[in-house]
Amino acid sequence: MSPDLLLALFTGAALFGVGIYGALSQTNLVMIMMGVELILAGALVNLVAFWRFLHPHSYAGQMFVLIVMTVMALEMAVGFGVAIARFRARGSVEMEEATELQG
Amino acid sequence: MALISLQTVFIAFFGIAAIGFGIWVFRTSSMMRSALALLFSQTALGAMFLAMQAEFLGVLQIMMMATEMSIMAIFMVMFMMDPGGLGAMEMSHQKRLSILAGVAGALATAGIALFTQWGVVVTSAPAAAEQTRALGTELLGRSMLIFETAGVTILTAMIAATAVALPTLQRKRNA
Amino acid sequence: MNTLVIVLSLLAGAYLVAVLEAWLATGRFRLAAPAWAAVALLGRESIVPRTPDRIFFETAPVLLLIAALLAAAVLPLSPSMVMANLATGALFVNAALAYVLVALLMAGWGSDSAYALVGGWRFLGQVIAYSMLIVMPITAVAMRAESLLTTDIVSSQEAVWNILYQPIGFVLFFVASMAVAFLPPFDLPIAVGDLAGGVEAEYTGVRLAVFRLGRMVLVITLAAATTVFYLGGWMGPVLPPWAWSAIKILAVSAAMLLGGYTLPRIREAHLLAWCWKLGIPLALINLFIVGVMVLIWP
Amino acid sequence: MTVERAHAGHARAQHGDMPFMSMVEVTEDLPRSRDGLPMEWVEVPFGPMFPGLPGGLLLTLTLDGDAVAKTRVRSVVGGGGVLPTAGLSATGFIAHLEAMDPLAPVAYRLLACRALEAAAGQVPDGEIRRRRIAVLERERIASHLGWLAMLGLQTGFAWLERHATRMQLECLRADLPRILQLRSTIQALTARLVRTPLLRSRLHGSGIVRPSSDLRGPVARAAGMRCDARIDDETYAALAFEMTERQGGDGFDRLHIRLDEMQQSLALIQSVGGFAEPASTAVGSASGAGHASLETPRGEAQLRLVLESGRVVQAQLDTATTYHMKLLPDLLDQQELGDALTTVCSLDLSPWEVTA
Repeated sequence: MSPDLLLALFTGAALFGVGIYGALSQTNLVMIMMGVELILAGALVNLVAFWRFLHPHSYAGQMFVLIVMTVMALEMAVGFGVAIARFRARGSVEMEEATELQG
Repeated sequence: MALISLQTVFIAFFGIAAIGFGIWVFRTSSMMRSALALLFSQTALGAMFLAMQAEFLGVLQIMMMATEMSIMAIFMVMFMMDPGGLGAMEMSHQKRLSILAGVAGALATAGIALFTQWGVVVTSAPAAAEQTRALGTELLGRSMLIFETAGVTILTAMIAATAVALPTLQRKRNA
Repeated sequence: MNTLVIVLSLLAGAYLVAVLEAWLATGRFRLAAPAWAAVALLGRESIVPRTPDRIFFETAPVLLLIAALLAAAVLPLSPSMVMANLATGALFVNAALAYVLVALLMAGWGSDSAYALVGGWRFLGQVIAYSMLIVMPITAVAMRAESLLTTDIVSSQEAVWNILYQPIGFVLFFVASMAVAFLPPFDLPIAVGDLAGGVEAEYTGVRLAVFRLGRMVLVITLAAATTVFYLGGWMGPVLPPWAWSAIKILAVSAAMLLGGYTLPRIREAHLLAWCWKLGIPLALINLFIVGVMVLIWP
Repeated sequence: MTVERAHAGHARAQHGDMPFMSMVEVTEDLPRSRDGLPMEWVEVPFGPMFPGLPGGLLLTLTLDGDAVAKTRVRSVVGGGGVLPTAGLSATGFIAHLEAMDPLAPVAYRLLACRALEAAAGQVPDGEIRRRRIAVLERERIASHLGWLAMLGLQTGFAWLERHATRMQLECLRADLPRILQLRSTIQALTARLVRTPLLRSRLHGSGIVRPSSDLRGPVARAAGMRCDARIDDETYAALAFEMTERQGGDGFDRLHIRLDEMQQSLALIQSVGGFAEPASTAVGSASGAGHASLETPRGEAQLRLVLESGRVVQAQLDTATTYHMKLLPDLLDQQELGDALTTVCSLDLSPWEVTA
């Protein structure tokens, strides 16, 4: 067992945890998106670590990282689109005030 | 482990930096600081990729996140009630639950990482130039379809997001 | 050793750029002008605005300098004179330049002044528009070299320099470089007539000196990048390679400064419109043309 | 941030222990931008010593992002409306008026002389009148060059700033042969400025004014109004003066008008062939009311005064900038900050001559 792999995976785990905390605890849409970015960042670390320490000669791993980066950019684009639309309509992107879907 | 290599030191250092900045994101009330803390967290991650000899991905991560998080910063300042963090407002809810979920998530993933049999760890990675070339071949060979799909998806998302964000015709007439 | 030589020559280049800028501004050629200006700045009291975001305010000038130096680190002055010949050199230049934006944003926010803030946000809009015009021409250059190594990029221009091989790319890159270094006519974030110094407005003394130095190094770095990517880097007859690099870099930075001297500042709306509507399509066309040319005439 | 936050929502939320602060409440009282987003507005002062704006002008812009939402404008040096009327002697009155506007001292000195002469019923010799006009036109060239230098500073056009400043200094000191040598330089400058594409795009469409009774001088003439105190003046008529005029009314037209006027002034000076500074007028102990009007570099200025046994007891001044300053709030509304400041610059205001 190499400490490098474990270190990288622990970093990923910690970022994932911090991201979950952020996404759940924040009331503002933009801050929630930051939490999601951190979760994805955790995934990125894991992917790179797996590629490097387990399969350095198979580039599908690096490819996957590129896709996740694309997803991060997508998340930003769509998230901010929604945020602007919501701010225009309600004057708020606070999730406490987004109660329209409450049963 | 008798000998701790330089690589290990670097991975640990940048990993801790990334986590530290990640936590700082939610501990400051200034929006600009949050956004830039996230940026530095991602940059530290990029540096960690470099330490793991994934040169192309590391540089790409460092480059993409700089612009991405700067854009994040402008939206943060736009959509926050108190962007400067002067009022020391509370902007979080369900704190206990979130902390629990976060810790549980981190522990679960860490546990999986610890107890899984990962198999043989490869000690050497291909040289950077070779990697870049091989990644390019991968992108334009076997994974081309996936990559093209990602490209089209991001274009669609850009158009959709712009369409959503534009003011409606009705409102334009009223203005 | 190599690193030391390159950093020193960068600083010397930055000094010459400062001399040139002072020459243009005052109309008198004085070799000692920047030195006196620097001494004056260092001797002056460094005033801090009322309630700055201290971390950002202090970090910004240093970050600007570091970003410029990092970008310079992968650019070769001669086949052996390069600090770090990264396999992803061309991409790394981009990555380092992206932090110029971060530095200006930090300075703009940290200064706690409306002028600086508007300047910082202006630069954000400007760079998002212009970063594509940096990235896409570099991509075309790397396509011809079939490598991201900066030394390979120079060797790929053995037969024909890229300025002739892809002139559209050169023009776009040159203009975008001026925008990244916020040289006139793209000096929107530090505009004197609009924002009384903008991002720089609240900086004094040592901090301003570092900020100015960072900008001068940035100009030299971008000129070096233009030289490496389009003007055949160190190539040239008779003179040793490093001399050719130096001559080309100084010529490009002089051209950048002179261009701004004879033009009024561009309007922000026009800058964004031209960049998005004209620049990006042109960059894509350039990519396409170079792609076809690489296939038929490498 | 220095942004003042004093909104009703804020105040409400700080009372008592609300579980969370409602953003809807915070944003409901915020002013809405044109694009429908409620935004914090920031009030930023420009001036009284701002590079690229006339010194003494205090412009307070309320910025919505980088667009101007509200404009307040004030002159911190102007006070011409309150002329000291407690029996100034003729010489004192002329000196006072000359010192009032350092940007156009000769024009105001001449204006004072003319009004005093009108009140005292004197008519100066024709040659003197012609030579005084030459001095006035020389000042017009210098003033327009000064304006070009300010435009250069405002738009970051370093070349223009340096050249115009140097030419202005030359022009202020020039005697007749020297000033006629300036002709080719000014022609070259005109050709170059009209050719500079970025200058055109910078000024084109900025600060469009429609013809109205509030316009004076080059601003009015750029908007297509036949508004020039010189067309009714017989001395000018004798020199075959023709008014220049353009239709667009934007910053670029104003630039054109001023460039053309410099050529025109040179031609006038050449046909007069000599300068005579307006000297102090000997009014003796005359009494009466006088009125004079004159085209200063910024537009028509009018002076009415009442003379009682050789002393000025009442005077009323009417200047172009006073009117032009009132245009600003409407003109700058929703303009981008840089464009707004260029517009202010293109009006060529002189805060010193503001009455009221």
